Amino acid sequence: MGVILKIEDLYVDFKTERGLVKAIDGVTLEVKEGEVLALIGETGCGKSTISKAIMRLLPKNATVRGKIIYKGKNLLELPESEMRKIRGKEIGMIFQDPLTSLNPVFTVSNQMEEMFKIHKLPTRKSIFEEIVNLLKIVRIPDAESRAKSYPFELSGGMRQRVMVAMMLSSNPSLLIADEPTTALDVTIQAQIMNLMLELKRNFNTTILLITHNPGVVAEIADRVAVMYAGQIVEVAPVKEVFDNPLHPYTRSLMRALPKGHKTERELENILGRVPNLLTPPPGCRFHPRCPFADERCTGGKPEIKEVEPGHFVACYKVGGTRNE
Amino acid sequence: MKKQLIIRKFFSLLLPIFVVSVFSFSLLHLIPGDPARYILGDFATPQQLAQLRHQLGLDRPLYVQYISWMVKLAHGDFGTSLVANVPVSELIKGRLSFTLKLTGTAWILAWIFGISFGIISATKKHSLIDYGITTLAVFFMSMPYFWLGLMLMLIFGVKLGILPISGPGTWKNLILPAFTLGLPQIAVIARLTRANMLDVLEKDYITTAKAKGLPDTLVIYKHALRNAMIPLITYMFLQIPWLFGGAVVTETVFAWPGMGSLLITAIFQRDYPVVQAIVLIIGTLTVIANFLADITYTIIDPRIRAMG
Amino acid sequence: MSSLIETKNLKKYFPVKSGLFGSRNLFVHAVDGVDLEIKKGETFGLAGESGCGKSTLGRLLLRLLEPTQGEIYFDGIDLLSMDKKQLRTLRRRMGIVFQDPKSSLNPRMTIYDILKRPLDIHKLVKDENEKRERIIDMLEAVGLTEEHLIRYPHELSGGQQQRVSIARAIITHPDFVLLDEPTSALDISVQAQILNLLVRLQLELGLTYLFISHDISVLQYISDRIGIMYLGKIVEIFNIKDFRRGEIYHPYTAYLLLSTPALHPEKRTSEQVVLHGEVPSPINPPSGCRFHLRCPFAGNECKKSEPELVEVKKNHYVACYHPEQTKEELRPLVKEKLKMYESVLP
Amino acid sequence: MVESNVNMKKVRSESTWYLTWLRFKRNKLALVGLGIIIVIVLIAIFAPVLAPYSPDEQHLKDRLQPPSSKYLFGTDEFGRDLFSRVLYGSRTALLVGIVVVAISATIGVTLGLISGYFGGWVDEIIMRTVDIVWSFPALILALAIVVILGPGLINAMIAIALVGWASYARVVRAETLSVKEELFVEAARSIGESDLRILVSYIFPNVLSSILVLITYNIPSAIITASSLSFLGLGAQPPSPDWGLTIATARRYLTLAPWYSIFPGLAIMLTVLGFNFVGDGLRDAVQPERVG
Repeated sequence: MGVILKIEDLYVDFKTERGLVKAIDGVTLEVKEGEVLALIGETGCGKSTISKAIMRLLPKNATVRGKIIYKGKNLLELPESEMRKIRGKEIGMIFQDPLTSLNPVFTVSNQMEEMFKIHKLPTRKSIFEEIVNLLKIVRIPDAESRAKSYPFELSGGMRQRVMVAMMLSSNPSLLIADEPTTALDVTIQAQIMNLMLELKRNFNTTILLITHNPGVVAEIADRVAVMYAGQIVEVAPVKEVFDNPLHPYTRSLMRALPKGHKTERELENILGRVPNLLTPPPGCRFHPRCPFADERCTGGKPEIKEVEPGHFVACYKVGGTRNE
Repeated sequence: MKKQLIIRKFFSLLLPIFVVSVFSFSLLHLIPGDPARYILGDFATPQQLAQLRHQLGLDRPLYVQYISWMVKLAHGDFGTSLVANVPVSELIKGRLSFTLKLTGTAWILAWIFGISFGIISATKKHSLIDYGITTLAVFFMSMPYFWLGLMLMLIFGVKLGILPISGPGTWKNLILPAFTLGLPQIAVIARLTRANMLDVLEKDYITTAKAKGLPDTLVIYKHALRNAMIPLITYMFLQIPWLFGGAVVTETVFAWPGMGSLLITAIFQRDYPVVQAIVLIIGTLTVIANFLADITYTIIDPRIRAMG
Repeated sequence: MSSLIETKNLKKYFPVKSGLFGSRNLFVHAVDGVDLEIKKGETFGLAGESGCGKSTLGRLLLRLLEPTQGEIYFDGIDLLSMDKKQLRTLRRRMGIVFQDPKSSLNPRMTIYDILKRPLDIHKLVKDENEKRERIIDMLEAVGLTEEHLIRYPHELSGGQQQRVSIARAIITHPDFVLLDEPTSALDISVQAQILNLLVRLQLELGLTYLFISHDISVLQYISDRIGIMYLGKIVEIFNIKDFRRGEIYHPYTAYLLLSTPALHPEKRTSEQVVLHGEVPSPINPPSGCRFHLRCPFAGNECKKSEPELVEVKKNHYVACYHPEQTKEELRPLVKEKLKMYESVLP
Repeated sequence: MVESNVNMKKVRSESTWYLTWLRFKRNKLALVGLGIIIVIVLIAIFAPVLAPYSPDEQHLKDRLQPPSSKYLFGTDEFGRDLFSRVLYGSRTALLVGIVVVAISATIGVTLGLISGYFGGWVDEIIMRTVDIVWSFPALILALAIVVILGPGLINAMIAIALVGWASYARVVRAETLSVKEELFVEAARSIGESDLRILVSYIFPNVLSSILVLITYNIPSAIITASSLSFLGLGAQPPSPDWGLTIATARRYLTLAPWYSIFPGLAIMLTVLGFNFVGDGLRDAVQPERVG
């Protein structure tokens, strides 16, 4: 499998009223062709910032350093006009809140039509028929009349299907799904996740899934990258992350899942709280909450290293130094 | 848009119009003491007083007076001016076109310049042009019409001598009053447009539009502007009665023979039928503007349209 | 165990307003005939998807909303017969914790003032120093410190705000606490802290919980009994042991569990068992069994009449005409899925 | 676990008001506006000390003199010192602002809170009235009320206040409706708070910031309307040094003595500008999510 997207040493800072927020701190990550890579982390860890950085949709107060290489091109160096041809056409994106991510004053078909016109997509029949066809692919019942609806006339699940259909129209190589099911009920969530797996199977779409929910990761991810406070701490195949997490943070997270019953076990408590990224801790950003931390962890940021085949960890306490 | 909704809204018109009519009607009766004596002064004879009372219908019960007043109104009879001794409707007819010319021009100026400046300001957020427009806007909003009018007069009439400074006449006479009335409104609309645009540009669906690869022009002029305009449409109508308010002062400053200057003259001459009529007209206009704002808002926003 | 809360045929309809003169006699059937019993000292879990009426039901139990019809008994007291003043006095014995920690706390009050109000209203402590001590004790009990007393809510993290909410709910030593999705807005690690805290407080103070959640995984951890709601009705009530064994009789319960994201990649939801369609509108609920439009087992009788909630085995209630079919066709899948809660810890 | 000094103890707790002030402070125009207001308040208080002449003192030899070192802003047709008169005029302007705000805010806030919190037919009646009063052109409504009450500054102020309450009622009602939906209000009921207490301690403090913003916008608009009434001859009466009234007279000498119109007008504009700048700053500071 080839690498479709490679993020190298990415830094993102936000200038805010209170100072510089060091949101992304040297992230390196590969997305392989045809896989579902899940980027998981808690609120404010920077996972959505990465997705917006890839699309170059960060607000103006952000400064970005590093490389984002998509099919050999560094997206961060492309002129805006070239970047526009990548957005929507090469890389599609769907968002958390299907309620607000569609324009309320235009019909579904009007909003989908734009994709065909802007990217000059080939149509076998009329654009409208292509749209109806796409809506059918994402299993929207009564597609003709739904195409003429306004977003508020659709349920949350239907809106998210519309978003998927819209991004599907250009058959993108990479789909970034930013918390696509967080706002949905579990039965609808299951439907949307199945839809995404179908896309992957039928169109060979690569999916970068951004989520805070380990359950969603377990459902559809092939590989997982775990983020904490702007750094990637562990990358591994999905089964490894659940059965053999090597980073102390990942392990605590897995032990915090509500498995078992209260009468059988207490859930894992990660002490303290997520650091303030205005003044992040030096070195490994997890060290203030880590039960294994020592002086080395405060000194310098641990490199991310392959400790087992396909299993990468950024921690001084595992892999090469495991014997300590 | 459902018919029932329009009908229901139409009925919601009647109540405020009733309130407005009662208010204008009672103008005469709320004056402390005897309105007839108030109008004629201390040296009026009892006969004169009785005659005026009869002429105004003051010798009948209030509700009868109100009903007969309304019946006359329905026939286009606004009563007779106490000073000019001609029907009020004729007096107003001569003045109305001047006021409409003035407010209409100001309204058009306000929207053309207001929206344009607002969009420029929003798209060039935090640039020099943006700061220029927003600061200037606050300045114009901080000037009373009468002083702004005088200053324009002073600059363009007296110092530069390129525009006539008062009275009716050619279209040139309209320029200064129209700008006096229009400039603060341009400022208000520019600020509203800017604020709405900035609000909308933060929305998720704008990010979606950008993520689809749409060029900025399409994102701004299609996706953002359409949404930003929705609250502004309401203002388009609400602003009309406010322009009539501003016209009162502007007309007085420029000796523009409209309804506003008529109102002021009538107040000083205690010509109550005229005052009543003008307050009633502007009140009704306010209610209608409110109604139209409501209806357009309902038509333009698909979400509300469907709720019906 | 005796019951702390009991309801009979509880209903709440919200009028749908539209336009100016807007009563068109349309109602949202938020809660539509619920008989429920919560026993002293237990944690009753209430599950369901958004709009099923679970939050409305919770608020009805505390009479924060006035029911359209039905009866509510709190520790034997007829709650609906109480006047405003009596009700306010009774509020000492009940607490509530909401989903959104930020919105639950008055942004203009310090934590000290927030916690002091319940004590003042119910005149529990007279002496100011004693009051302060009780508040500090309470803060420490929920894992905060004296240092937080002078803080404003926005200075705390979501998890800390939720701890303050919990402290406010239990500072009057109530009997009953309504937990309305208390961890849904929190990250997994914070959720774990809050769940541990709630379990500990219940043991120490002998509290009774109604824990409302859309997340079966959380409920299966914390509840002693679980009720499943669908479109304003409770469709199944069972104890956690039955659930553990996979003894589920209502198809909706089974599908809810099967749709729940797996907590382990080997227990992924199979595509065949995804529940199709969406929840119908509560303004015009379907006739007969409300689930019949989405139910694979629905027959004619399901369309015609609504099944009653009946006891299929001891302490296990189901409102379904086809409990045996669920048992035969879905139970193997359910049992397989349930293993995700048992996986060995890493 | 390694000790780290990342989460250092903050010394003071930050109330939402304090945060609002921090955000307000960053807005330079707002600070300029605040400066202007402070200067004008000081001028109004210390007018007798600052003014070189009494405002009514006539220098009949020096009629309609242009600005000079003797008469900073020149003189009027009675030879009165315009500089002194403009200084004294600030008193009328501020008085108008304070009186109008006191009356309209009291009426409007009370009605808005009641309307929003209790709803029902009370709400319906109040809001229908508000709709009409609010959209009626303020000056014309004030004119009509002055017709009833008779001309004069006090009556003008009452008239403006009777017009101005509607915007408070509108905003406070809308805010009350949204604050009422916040969970902390439900939480307050769940611990047994009474309706009155909820209104006073939970809703009002959270609506207060919007009221403050309204007040800072209401003062300048009241000043403008009052000066317009005075300009039309229906507000302050001679020999008051009111700015609007002064301009009404000055208008006759526009070509002859332009300074006579310019300075009182500048005084109005600066005062109004000051409040508008503060209003904008305050609005952005209390609703940080809407900063443009």
